[in-house]
Amino acid sequence: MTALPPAPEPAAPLLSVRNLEVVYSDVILVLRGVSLSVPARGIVALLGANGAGKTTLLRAITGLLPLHRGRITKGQVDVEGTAIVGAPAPAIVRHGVAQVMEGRRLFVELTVEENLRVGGFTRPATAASESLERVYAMFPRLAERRKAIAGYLSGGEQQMVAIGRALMSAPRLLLLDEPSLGLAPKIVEQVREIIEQVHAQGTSVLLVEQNAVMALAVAHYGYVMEHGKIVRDGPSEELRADQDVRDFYLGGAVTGELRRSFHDVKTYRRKKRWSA
Amino acid sequence: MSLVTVQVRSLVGSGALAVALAACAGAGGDAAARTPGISGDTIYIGALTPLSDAVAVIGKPMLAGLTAYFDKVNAEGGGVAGKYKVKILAEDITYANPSTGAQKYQKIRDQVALFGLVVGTDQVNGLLPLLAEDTVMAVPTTFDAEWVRNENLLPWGPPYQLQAINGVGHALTSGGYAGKTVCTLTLATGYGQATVEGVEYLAKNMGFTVAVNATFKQDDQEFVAPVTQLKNAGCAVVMLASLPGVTGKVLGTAAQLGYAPRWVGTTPSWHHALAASPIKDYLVKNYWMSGAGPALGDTTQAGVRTMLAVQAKYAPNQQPDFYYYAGYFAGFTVQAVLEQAVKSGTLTRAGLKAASQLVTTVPSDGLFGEYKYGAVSARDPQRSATIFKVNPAASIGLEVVVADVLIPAAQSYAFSKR
Amino acid sequence: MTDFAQFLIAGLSLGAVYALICLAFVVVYRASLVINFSLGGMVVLGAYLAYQFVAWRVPFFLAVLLASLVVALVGLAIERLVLRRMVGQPVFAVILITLGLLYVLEQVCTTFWGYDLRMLGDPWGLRTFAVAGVTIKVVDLWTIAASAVALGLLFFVFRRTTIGIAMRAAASDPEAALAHGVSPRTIQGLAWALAGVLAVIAGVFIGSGSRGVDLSVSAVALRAFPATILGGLDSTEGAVAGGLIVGVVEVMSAAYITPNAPSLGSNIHVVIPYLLMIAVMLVRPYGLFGTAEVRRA
Amino acid sequence: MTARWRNTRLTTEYADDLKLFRSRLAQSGAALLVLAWLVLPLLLGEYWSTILVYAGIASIGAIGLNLLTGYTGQVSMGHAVFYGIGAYSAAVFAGRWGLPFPLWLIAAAVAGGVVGGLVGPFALRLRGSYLVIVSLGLLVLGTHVFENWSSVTGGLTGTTVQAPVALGPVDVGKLSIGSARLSRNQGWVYFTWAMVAILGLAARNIAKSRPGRALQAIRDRDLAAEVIGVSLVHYKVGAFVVSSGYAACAGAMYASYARYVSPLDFSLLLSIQFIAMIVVGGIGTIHGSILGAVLLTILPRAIEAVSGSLPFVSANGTGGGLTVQSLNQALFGLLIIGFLLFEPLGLAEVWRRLSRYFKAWPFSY
Amino acid sequence: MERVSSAPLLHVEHLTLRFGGVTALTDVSFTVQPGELFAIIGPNGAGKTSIFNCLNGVYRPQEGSISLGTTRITGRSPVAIASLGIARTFQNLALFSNLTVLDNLMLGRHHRMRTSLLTGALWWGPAKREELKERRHCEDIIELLELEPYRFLPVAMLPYGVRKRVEVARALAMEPTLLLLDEPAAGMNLEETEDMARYIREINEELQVAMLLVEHDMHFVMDLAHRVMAMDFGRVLAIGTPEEVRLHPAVIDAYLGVTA
Repeated sequence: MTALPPAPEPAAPLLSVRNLEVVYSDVILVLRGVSLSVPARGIVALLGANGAGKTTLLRAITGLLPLHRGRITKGQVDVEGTAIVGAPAPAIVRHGVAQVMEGRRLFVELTVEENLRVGGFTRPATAASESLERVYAMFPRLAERRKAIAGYLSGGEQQMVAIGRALMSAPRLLLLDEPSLGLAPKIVEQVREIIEQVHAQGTSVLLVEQNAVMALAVAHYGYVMEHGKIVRDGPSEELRADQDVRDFYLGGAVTGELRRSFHDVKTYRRKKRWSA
Repeated sequence: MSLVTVQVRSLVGSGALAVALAACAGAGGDAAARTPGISGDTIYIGALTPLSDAVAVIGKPMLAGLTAYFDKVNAEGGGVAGKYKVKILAEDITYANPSTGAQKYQKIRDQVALFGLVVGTDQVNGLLPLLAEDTVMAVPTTFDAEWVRNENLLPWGPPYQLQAINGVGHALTSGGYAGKTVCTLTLATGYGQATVEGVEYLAKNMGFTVAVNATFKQDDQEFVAPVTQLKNAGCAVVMLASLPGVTGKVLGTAAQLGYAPRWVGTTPSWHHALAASPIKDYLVKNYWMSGAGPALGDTTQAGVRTMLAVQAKYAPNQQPDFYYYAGYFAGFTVQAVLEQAVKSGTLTRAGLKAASQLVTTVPSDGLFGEYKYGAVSARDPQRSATIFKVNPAASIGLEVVVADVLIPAAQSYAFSKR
Repeated sequence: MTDFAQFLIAGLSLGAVYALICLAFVVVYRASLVINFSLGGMVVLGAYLAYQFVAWRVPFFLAVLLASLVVALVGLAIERLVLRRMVGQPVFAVILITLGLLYVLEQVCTTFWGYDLRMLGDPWGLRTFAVAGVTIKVVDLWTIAASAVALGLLFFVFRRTTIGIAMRAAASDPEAALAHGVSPRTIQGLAWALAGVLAVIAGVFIGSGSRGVDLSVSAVALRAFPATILGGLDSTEGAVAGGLIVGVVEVMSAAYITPNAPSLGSNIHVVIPYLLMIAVMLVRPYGLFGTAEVRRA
Repeated sequence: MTARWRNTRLTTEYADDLKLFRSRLAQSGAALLVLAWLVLPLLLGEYWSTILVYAGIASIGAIGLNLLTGYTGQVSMGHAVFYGIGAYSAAVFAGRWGLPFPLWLIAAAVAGGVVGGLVGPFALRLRGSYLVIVSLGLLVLGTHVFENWSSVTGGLTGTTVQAPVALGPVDVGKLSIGSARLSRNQGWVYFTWAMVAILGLAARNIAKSRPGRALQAIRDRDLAAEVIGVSLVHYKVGAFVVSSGYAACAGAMYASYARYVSPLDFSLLLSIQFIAMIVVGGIGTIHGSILGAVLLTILPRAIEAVSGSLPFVSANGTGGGLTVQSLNQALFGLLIIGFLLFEPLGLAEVWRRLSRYFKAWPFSY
Repeated sequence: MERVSSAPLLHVEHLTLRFGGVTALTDVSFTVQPGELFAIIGPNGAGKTSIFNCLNGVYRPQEGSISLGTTRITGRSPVAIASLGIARTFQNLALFSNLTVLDNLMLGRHHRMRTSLLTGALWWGPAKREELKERRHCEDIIELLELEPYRFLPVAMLPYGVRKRVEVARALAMEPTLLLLDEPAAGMNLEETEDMARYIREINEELQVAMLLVEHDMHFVMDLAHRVMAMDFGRVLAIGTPEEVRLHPAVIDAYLGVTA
């Protein structure tokens, strides 16, 4: 489709998705042959509008599809060379893949520490408590509020709990679904820093975002998904320069060039029998 | 695969049967010429009784008793009136859903001459309009006084009212409880209510007042409150109308609270499993059952020996408990009516009804007292009762204390519509 | 006064049985937001199994343990075969499924054990002792102790152990829990197994002494409903409080209202717990200890 | 995908979309049903006529419950109470006050509706599982009243009911065709199923017009419904009134047919049966309610009919083991489970698939 | 583009809303002129949706008043407010998903219809006539928002973008004087967002429906709105033209971070 060749991977990538097809309720085809890979120690962004299939792809990777009556009909998902298609979600977590779901999805009635402990559910007790200390070291704010009920935290703190909870399983690959959604632009900046920090500690990241500006700023490589297909991919700088990506996702925000105003979208005159 | 075909075929078969029956019914009024339920030398009688719910404890042995009775008649006497073999067409009904009784009645109505067994007060009440409309006779195997004077019913045995009067009356007159306080503890159903009526009648007749009329629900678990109420009221004689599952709970509580009045139970309050329960010693001391029949378990009686022999031969798997006897007893009444009809030469439904008014007394091998049928207005049930006490060694866990008790109040009790 | 104490103990003992049943309701409700109508079937199945093991000359406590094990497995199987497929279905549909299961379980019991009354052969039988003129049944003490232990254990499990916290997490957001490796299936299976164990214990107390086991044992679950709602469907503390309150209220109404106000009709003690429940519902729609569901757009 | 749902027929006016029987298939189906109504009572014997009467009465109750549960999303286990209120109302209005036929039936339905309207507000604040249990409380309370208000209900022993369905010279119990007299059961089949048709049509009309949409809106999203101007109080209570009215009407017909009722008739079992009927038939459809009621009324009887050829099953339990009734009870449970697991939209969905198949016939794809 | 009018359509004064111990709105005041497109921006939890919920009567504010024209609507029920002419869409969509698009729109007409449970049951006559009349009205809206292919489809079967449009259509069917739009462009791609912008402008300009718009897409807001109100922690940070708000220091500090 695109002229851009996929970036060559010297070693086996950490995550490799090949030609993935997913249907819901046995009828609705949502992913139509998606291929994508995340290299070890990389940050990869996946862009796309709502309904493009981004969340479905994450569900397919993490084994959450059956919960939504979805099914992988074709394709491969490998993590470090091990096929994980069809594996139950807990096995995939044990295999080193953790996810921060869209909307954070904290256990709102539970305390911060209880939330974190659930994140370490798949690990032996000693390993889990080590992870807990590491998360507290990374987010001192959470250590202060360990007894607080998660539902009462601020948006930024909640995002910390969500990411910290995912890190409790000591993942090699962290999947982040719309971490900036609903956060003030200011907090989005903090989230970006957290992602870099996670990466610096050796965890690869697959970042799913509608906020293309932020995503392409932090990621090394990016994919663009539309209607269940990857329509563009390439290093972040290349995507930022791509005219289509600019038109559809960046809207000129990156370069500050002139963009068409929503106000000037053409109004089609249609015959009307408007009676109100 | 073969299973499926069998099912389908029999479904088709039953459909064909339904159509055939419909065709007969549709053929017009001449069906009356043929008596339903009698074909050649076979008379079919119906039984409507719970066989698979909580009350199946009562229904199944009753059916077994009735079946065994006629198995014996068919085999040993050549059948009713020496000629007709009797076959029983049993339908399972749900005690808790009275409309099943009416449905099943419609199902076999045209295949039976009469109903030899109908269990459940509500079920029988539900059938009354249908029986009257179709001129069908039925033998109810519960004991409600209201039915004594119903022209379509042939109850047998003492009604609950009389069981209560005789049981409590016996305790007060010759049981050593003269002048003592009397109370009732009954299940909140029509059956419980009938029992209370009996005790209240006795009270009026003998000039005392019933101190407490307590009730409970079938699914109650805790009986400290009603038992304490009885205890505090100083009740020394308590009429108990319950079902087997509850009897243990009530009397167990009483035993634990150290309350030991004279409990007088109705027939359905007893189950032989109680004779092996932790309260058996308490029961031996404090429980009497007031029921029909002079000599249950008394093998010196010829009738009892016959009955046990019949049971051993025709219903070997059936524990001969009180309900089995009840079903067996119903057989006497059914046989008497059929034989009378044969004798009159009117083996039709109208004939059976007429025959039921000609039968005066029913021979019972001396097993239970005389029930006067005859004209509806003059019908009179067996008014006496037999008092039993618990004996874990006896076959049904009961032995006779005194047979054929007849308290004056039981003699004078009038049977009229409530 | 002695009478009052006598009633109180009876009420607490009855309440303790209710509490065990409420706990079983709550455990399943928290794991899957379902009122388990089939619980009555598990209670009666447990009681029959305990009877059966005793009849096979297994020592009583071992028999109860074995029965618990079997019913726990039955619970697990129900979850595996039926409830698991209902994830994401409307609450109403899942409730009905459990209702269907009730019918199946009850008929399984009647097929094996018929309808005759069975005596459980428990060790405490009718034994009692007296304290200050009040008769205390040994079985009451056992019942109260058993529900206290059950509550204590559950409280500990839910607050302190990782699996318990995971159970609460799965109740809060099953998908998020699954995303962290907590399989709601494991949790629900566990909850159903736990409910099975609680049901067996309740069933054994209901059928012990001179009471005997028959199909009517299953009705106790129905009687415990108001207690469950009173306490709040998702609260373990509420289950015990609701159970005890309803137990005491039931016995007290039988003791004081029925004899003194015959015009209210016989057996008002069956109705009063429900009236109490409805009254509480009007003030606190999620029970005394339950969590309110936030009404959101 | 979309073609599956698209309206394939050509319509020229909006009014065409509102017609009762839109396709040729639907029209011939309706004609067949009328024919069956006319002929079946003449072909079936007394027993199956009785079953048809019960099925018809159950259908009316199930339609009522579906309006409340299927359309409005309010699960109620108290339906038996309203059915009972209808039954006792028939006993009082017809039996004691001597009201003539249509009046006692209407009065009974109104009585049920009024009580439903009183109970409805309790349901306003409660949702999901909590409502289920509170409605169970209604059942317990109702049963208590039935058992204890002896002067009206006859108490525990029940009461006989004299409520003949007779209007002028026409008595449903004594119909005749020419010189041939019909049996009471046959007459009742005609009457019951005419009632099912009338009340089913009325329910369908409600469902497809403004109030019906409002009920479904409340079911799907009560808050959004309120925000666009659908009054929750009005319609939730209204749904209770209509649903209870249907139940009471069914109960009154039952009492009139059975001629004797007692509190045992209106137990939890009945409520559960109604719920099972709409689940099996199809939540949120009127014809599904009827299909479910008919299936669940006939199925146990059909199983009895074939029980002779089933292994391990004895007809009357004399041999011990599994009895037909046990099998029926278990099947009743399994049917609920099976439909919810494998066909949650019920028989109505099966029906829809079949009719689509026949619409395309002989070009089935 | 600013509108000058002496009589505001919507008048919100000193609104304060508390849940238990949490204060969701503190002293919020603003006005919306007839025909104006007024936007509210702010991070999640700033109180934007709470304002909507107060406006249509789902929440009852502890203090303050809301007037529509000259009618005070604080404390009135959602149903009463709907019939006064305030319609809304929801952030996460609140369509009746088992009903068809047409039925959803017909529900928008609910408060203008009269058929009751009783007359509905009888059907032939007034109920049927009303049904046909309102159906015609809905068809106009279906045409305006280009929903013709979906008319008889259950909403649950529709793609997300279409559902967003159906929700606007349903709100429009209510013939509102004030339309509350909660994140109409959320989750849509540029093309769909442009479509939505077009519809919003058409509704606003041609039908003269005043609008209150909550949206995160700053471009969308800044391009379309006549005036903007920025909020944080339940308080008003600034009200003014898009340009004024964008450059307001408090807004930059709390929300935008850097100039957008």
